[in-house]
Amino acid sequence: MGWLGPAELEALRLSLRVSFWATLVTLPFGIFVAYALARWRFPGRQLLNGLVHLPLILPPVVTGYLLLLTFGIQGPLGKLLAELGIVVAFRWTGAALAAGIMAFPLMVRAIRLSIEAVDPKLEQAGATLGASRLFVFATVTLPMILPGVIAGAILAFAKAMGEFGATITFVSNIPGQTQTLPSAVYAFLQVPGGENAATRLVVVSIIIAMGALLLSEYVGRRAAERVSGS
Amino acid sequence: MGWLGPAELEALRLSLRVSFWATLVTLPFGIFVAYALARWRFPGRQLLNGLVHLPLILPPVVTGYLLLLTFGIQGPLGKLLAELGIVVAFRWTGAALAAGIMAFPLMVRAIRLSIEAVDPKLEQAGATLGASRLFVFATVTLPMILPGVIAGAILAFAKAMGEFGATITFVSNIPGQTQTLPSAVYAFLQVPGGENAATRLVVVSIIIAMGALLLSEYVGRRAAERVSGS
Amino acid sequence: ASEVLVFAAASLKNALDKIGSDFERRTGHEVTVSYAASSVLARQIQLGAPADVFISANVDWMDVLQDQDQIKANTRVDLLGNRLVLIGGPDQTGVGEIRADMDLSAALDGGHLAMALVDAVPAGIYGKAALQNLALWEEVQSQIAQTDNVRAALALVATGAAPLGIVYRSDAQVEERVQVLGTFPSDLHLPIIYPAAVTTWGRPEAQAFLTYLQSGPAREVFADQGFALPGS
Amino acid sequence: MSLSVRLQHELPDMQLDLSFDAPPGVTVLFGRSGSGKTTVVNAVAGLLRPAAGRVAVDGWELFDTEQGLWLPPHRRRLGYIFQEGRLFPHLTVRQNLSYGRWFAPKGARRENPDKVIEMLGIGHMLNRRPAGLSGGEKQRVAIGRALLASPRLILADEPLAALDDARKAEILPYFERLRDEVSVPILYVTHAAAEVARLATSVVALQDGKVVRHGPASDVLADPSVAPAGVRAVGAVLQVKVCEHHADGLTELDAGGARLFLPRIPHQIGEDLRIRIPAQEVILSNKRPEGLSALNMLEGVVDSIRAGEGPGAIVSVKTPAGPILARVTRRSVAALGLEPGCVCFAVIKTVALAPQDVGGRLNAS
Amino acid sequence: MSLSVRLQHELPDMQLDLSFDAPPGVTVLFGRSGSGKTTVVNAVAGLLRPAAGRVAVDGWELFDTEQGLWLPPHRRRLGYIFQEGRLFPHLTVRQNLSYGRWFAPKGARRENPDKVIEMLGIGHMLNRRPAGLSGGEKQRVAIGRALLASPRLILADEPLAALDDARKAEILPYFERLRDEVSVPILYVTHAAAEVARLATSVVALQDGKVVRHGPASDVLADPSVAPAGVRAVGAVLQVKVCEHHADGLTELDAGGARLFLPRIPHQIGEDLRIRIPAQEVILSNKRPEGLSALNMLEGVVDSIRAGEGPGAIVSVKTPAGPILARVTRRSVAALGLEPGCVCFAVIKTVALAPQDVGGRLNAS
Ligand SMILES: Nc1ncnc2c1ncn2[C@@H]1O[C@H](COP(=O)(O)OP(=O)(O)OP(=O)(O)O)[C@@H](O)[C@H]1O
Ligand SMILES: Nc1ncnc2c1ncn2[C@@H]1O[C@H](COP(=O)(O)OP(=O)(O)OP(=O)(O)O)[C@@H](O)[C@H]1O
Ligand SMILES: [Mg+2]
Ligand SMILES: [Mg+2]
Repeated sequence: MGWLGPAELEALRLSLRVSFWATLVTLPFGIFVAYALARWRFPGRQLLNGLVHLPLILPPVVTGYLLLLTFGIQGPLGKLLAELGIVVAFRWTGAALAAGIMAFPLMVRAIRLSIEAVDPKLEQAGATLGASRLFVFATVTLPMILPGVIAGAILAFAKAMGEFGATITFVSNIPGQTQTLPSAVYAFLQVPGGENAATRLVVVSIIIAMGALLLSEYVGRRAAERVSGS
Repeated sequence: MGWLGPAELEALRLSLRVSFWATLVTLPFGIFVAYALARWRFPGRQLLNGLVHLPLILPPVVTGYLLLLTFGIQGPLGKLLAELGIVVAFRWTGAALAAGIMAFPLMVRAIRLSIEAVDPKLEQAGATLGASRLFVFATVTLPMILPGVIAGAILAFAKAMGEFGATITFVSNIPGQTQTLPSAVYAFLQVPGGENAATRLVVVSIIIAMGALLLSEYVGRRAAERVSGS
Repeated sequence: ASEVLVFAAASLKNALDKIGSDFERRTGHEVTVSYAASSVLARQIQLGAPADVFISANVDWMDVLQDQDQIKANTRVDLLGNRLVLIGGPDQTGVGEIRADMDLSAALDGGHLAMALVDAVPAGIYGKAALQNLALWEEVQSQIAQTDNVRAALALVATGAAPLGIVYRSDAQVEERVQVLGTFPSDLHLPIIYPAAVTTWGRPEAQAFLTYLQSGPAREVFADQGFALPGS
Repeated sequence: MSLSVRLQHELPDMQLDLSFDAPPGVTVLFGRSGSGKTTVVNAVAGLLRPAAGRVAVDGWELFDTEQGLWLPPHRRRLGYIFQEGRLFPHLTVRQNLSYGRWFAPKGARRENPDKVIEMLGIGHMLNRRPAGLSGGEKQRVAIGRALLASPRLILADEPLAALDDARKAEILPYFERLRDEVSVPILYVTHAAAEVARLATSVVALQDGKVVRHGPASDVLADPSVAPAGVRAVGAVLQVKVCEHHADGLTELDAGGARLFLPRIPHQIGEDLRIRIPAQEVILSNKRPEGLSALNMLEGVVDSIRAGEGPGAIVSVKTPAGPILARVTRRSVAALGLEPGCVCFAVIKTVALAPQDVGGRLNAS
Repeated sequence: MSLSVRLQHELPDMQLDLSFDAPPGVTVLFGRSGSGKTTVVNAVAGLLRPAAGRVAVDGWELFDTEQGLWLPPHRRRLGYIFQEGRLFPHLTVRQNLSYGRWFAPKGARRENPDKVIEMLGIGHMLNRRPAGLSGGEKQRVAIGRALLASPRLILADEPLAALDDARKAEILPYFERLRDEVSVPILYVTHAAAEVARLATSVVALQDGKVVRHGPASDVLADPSVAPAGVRAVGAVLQVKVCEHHADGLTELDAGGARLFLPRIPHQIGEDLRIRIPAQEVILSNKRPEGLSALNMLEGVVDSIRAGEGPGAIVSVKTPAGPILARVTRRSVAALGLEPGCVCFAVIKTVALAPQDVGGRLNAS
């Protein structure tokens, strides 16, 4: 990638890191929320469902602004996190938070659909054999939804790689800290003649996202074959 | 909605129209592509898969720009469509095209996951009873994936309602023509004192999207109950 | 009566909405304005958008269109100007005119300076030039938080995420949670100019609108919104 | 030949390599679990594409790898009753039943749906969905769905395994009717000796993907070494005619001049029937027995004595009614001094001739 | 009482309302398809929450709606063999088998996995996944999985229906062993008379969600009106002891002083056994028969004669071996002049005493 400048390489590295952690950290929550939505009936279920989908529906800028209000230095959750020693404002962690939240609905949907496709009769069979709910989940449900989880995770990763509006509004665009690939692309597109540089970066993101996608197809197919019996 | 001005009401109406048609027109393609990806093995399958996902990965501005290049007045496909009497550039049809393309990956994924959950053995049973592939699809596969199709369609609708970046880049922000709700929100957010108006519009979009979501949950659950036997 | 389609930088929305309806009342011509980033609108015009009038937030994109003969060069005017201001939270103290001896780092106190993208968005480009000319750039460079537009930078200061920010005066004056701490001398950066022109395919009424924009009632509205008026 | 099958296919654990030509009627595929029965049926149905082979029904080719001919499953006009039901979960029972009828060609023979529904005892659940049915109920609906598709070939993979005896006894005659009256060829997988005895025109015994024995049901059933359910299923099959229904609940049959009694059967006087006499139900005597409760006694001449590996022997006795097989101990053979040429009496309990061993006309063999 | 069940529950088509207390051993649930058998088993397993009821195993309560007690399924220590297998598709056969063992408490009795695997004949498929197994193979793995979970209660819903006769004969003794040696209570659903006869300690006959008959297997089997498979399954159950294995392949049994011969069985000399003598295999004679191939003859006194609706009658004969039931025609009853108090001879063919009618020790009844 000799044709990428150091700043661009830095943005690429940062985007990868941000997307990776955004995906990894949200994954357990994604699985939990998807499971709750798919299998439990509780008051507020529809509310939770709506909340999860909010970032999909809102213009990203609005999401970013809301993040700023709640997770910013003065925001209630921001203060709380700061007391725990976690600063997200203007850090790559904040970029990851924004990317994770924006990607969350996609992840949850993919996982939820695959949970709904698991026959509860198999989970019942696990229970009769002595496995507690948690164990049934870990040994029956989770392995069976693995293709969906992988698909959801990679989808979230791809989305995180492309996230721009919420990220720049929430944590700005500090080179080396929060300047992700899409922010760089955006900046290039603002000035006349920036198309070439923008194209280079877009090509890089496409390659990465397609690679992730291919990987997810492959891993997902392998997992599906394992499930349905090779 | 007395508290929405006529311009805002217009944006709302337009957004609904754009999202509705974007969803309706892409749905058959979405089902077809999802089926092809889920059940057929053909050369170029991964390419198609990548292509479908592109709008999810690219920053929306880039997608919008690419649309402008291909479907614009001077773009190759734009010229072709114009000869057929379909003008999309700077029309609400273009906004629908942008929204449809942005929402397409979400729709395809949801439908594809539900197709993959259908046991091919049931399709085989249909075939032995004399139903051709198409008929098996219409009478066995389609009814069984209905929850997924509904989920995918509503998700696409919600996404279309929230789409901004690609739309404004492709068809600009012309009131009554291409100014959708999110574009209006954007415009309000750009000027001093526009926050209140923006908030009103955001609340309206949230209500609509949540309503759609609830509807999809309900319809999807009804359909799922029909499938699994009430 | 006919229509005029105006492509205008988004920061002009408040003023143009008002001026547009005044114009409609007076002439019966219908004015429709599409607000977006100047770069977006310029590209759309390049690719044949049916705009009659283009009002850009910077001269670069207008130059590009002029080079490509997409605007009628003889209609081009420098419609508006603006001033760059330093803003801060309500507890900060004002400094008046900003000078080279200002201790910006101390005022930041380790926090960030919110600006629009310093290499891409006009407000950021102007701000960077001003800081460079004041020799403050090196000192605060690493503390700059850039956003994709001025309003987002304003939001960073308004929500307390950043103690200070550099925005247009027209933006700063309505946000209650911030105060203008000082104004940058306008000779520290290229002049802030909002050029306007009729597109090559612009309808005849476009010129009428452009003329109206430069008339007294219109200038009043712009001034109300905090814009500077060239030649005054 | 009504059904001609030749198949070669590689399975992970074994090599499928078989061919058989079956006469019209019911061809029973028999073999241990995992011997490849379902695989054969799937290949006939077109759900599995074998490496090489050819299948034809009444001369109509379903596929032939040499010619490159391959009819897709939906063009084969099958009624496949799957081992696991495979009902459409989103359709009601009624819709499941009528699914195949949409596709049946205009002129095709049609079963009367009401009759099938009544026979299967599913009339009260027509508006329910499969998820709410019990295991046996599901299988009954699956049978009905296949029968109502107006198939030219019925594939039945252990169709009755999930059903209770009473229901089995009700449904078996239906398969017989398909075989005898409508002459739809049937490829039938089962483990149950009674079903083999009653339905099979010919039996194909599979083992590890190969045919180990193939022949008319009466031959295979008379051979202890290959009889599907082992030696206990060996029996003779006689051709009889209904003579009279007695007031005390017995039916009298004419078997080549000899008389046989059995509990009342629903067949008309004068009707021709096949009746299976299980070898182990027959007692031999070297003098005319007296004072016995058994009503059926056939005098005959010992034809052959086949001693097996166990303690038993199969004695074949020529009687006016036809050859009768008796399974007795070798000890008794010695005690009674039985040897080919001896005159002896075959004693058959009336009640041992169960209705499930009585079938319609004997078509083949 | 080892298993105590009381259930009330509303189903769409019927009302489940039953209660029974079963002695230790195997309780067979019998009833027509759709009579509610699986529903009862599911309620015992905790997969269905009945409107009201109580279930206790060996005094240990699984649930009691009155007390508000409800153990979740995984705390019930069950081995549930489902009617439809329900193997975990993502696990290999080996992993499926060992699934339940993870959760068995330390001290629990453990089956020897190798032995179970061998008995089920699934050793060669341990590394395969369920999708690649035939119907019978799947069911065998499902049986193994349940047995290896060290359950305190085994629930078996038609576990052998998909298996061939030979495999059935191999697996049945295993359930017997669980009943006799390990004394795990078993709730067993089946349609097969042979399985009922061989395994059942007590039989619960269901109809439309109600118990229509409940009693020790030997009682229920002796009663033609409720015998699970109808009149053909009626039989007497005798307590015998193995005396000698003869060189000609016969085993001699002592039945209360009388001698019985049957084809060699694998039991030790001196072992106590239960043996079922199907009523329809017994011929009666009013004088000592001579020259017959049947080796078993028991002299006795007619105790009672029950004429049914059909042409047959069940004659109960008191013999030194115990009461013997014979199913003969009413015509024969008249011809032989049988009436209570008459001396008569019961003739039983040696080969009619099939190994599947011979079981382990008779615990209850
Ligand atoms: N989930 C359900 N929803 C509605 N009805 C049900 C459901 N499960 C079972 N039933 C009905 O309850 C009755 C009893 O069903 P159950 O499965 O207990 O029968 P069964 O005795 O096990 O039959 P089989 O021998 O055919 O398996 C049947 O009429 C069935 O249709
Ligand atoms: N999809 C598959 N993948 C791999 N192996 C398979 C597959 N289907 C069947 N087999 C194997 O092929 C062999 C034959 O299977 P088949 O289903 O034809 O047996 P079957 O005779 O029908 O047995 P059953 O009576 O138990 O149903 C078995 O050993 C089985 O394990
Ligand atoms: Mg099979
Ligand atoms: Mg059942």
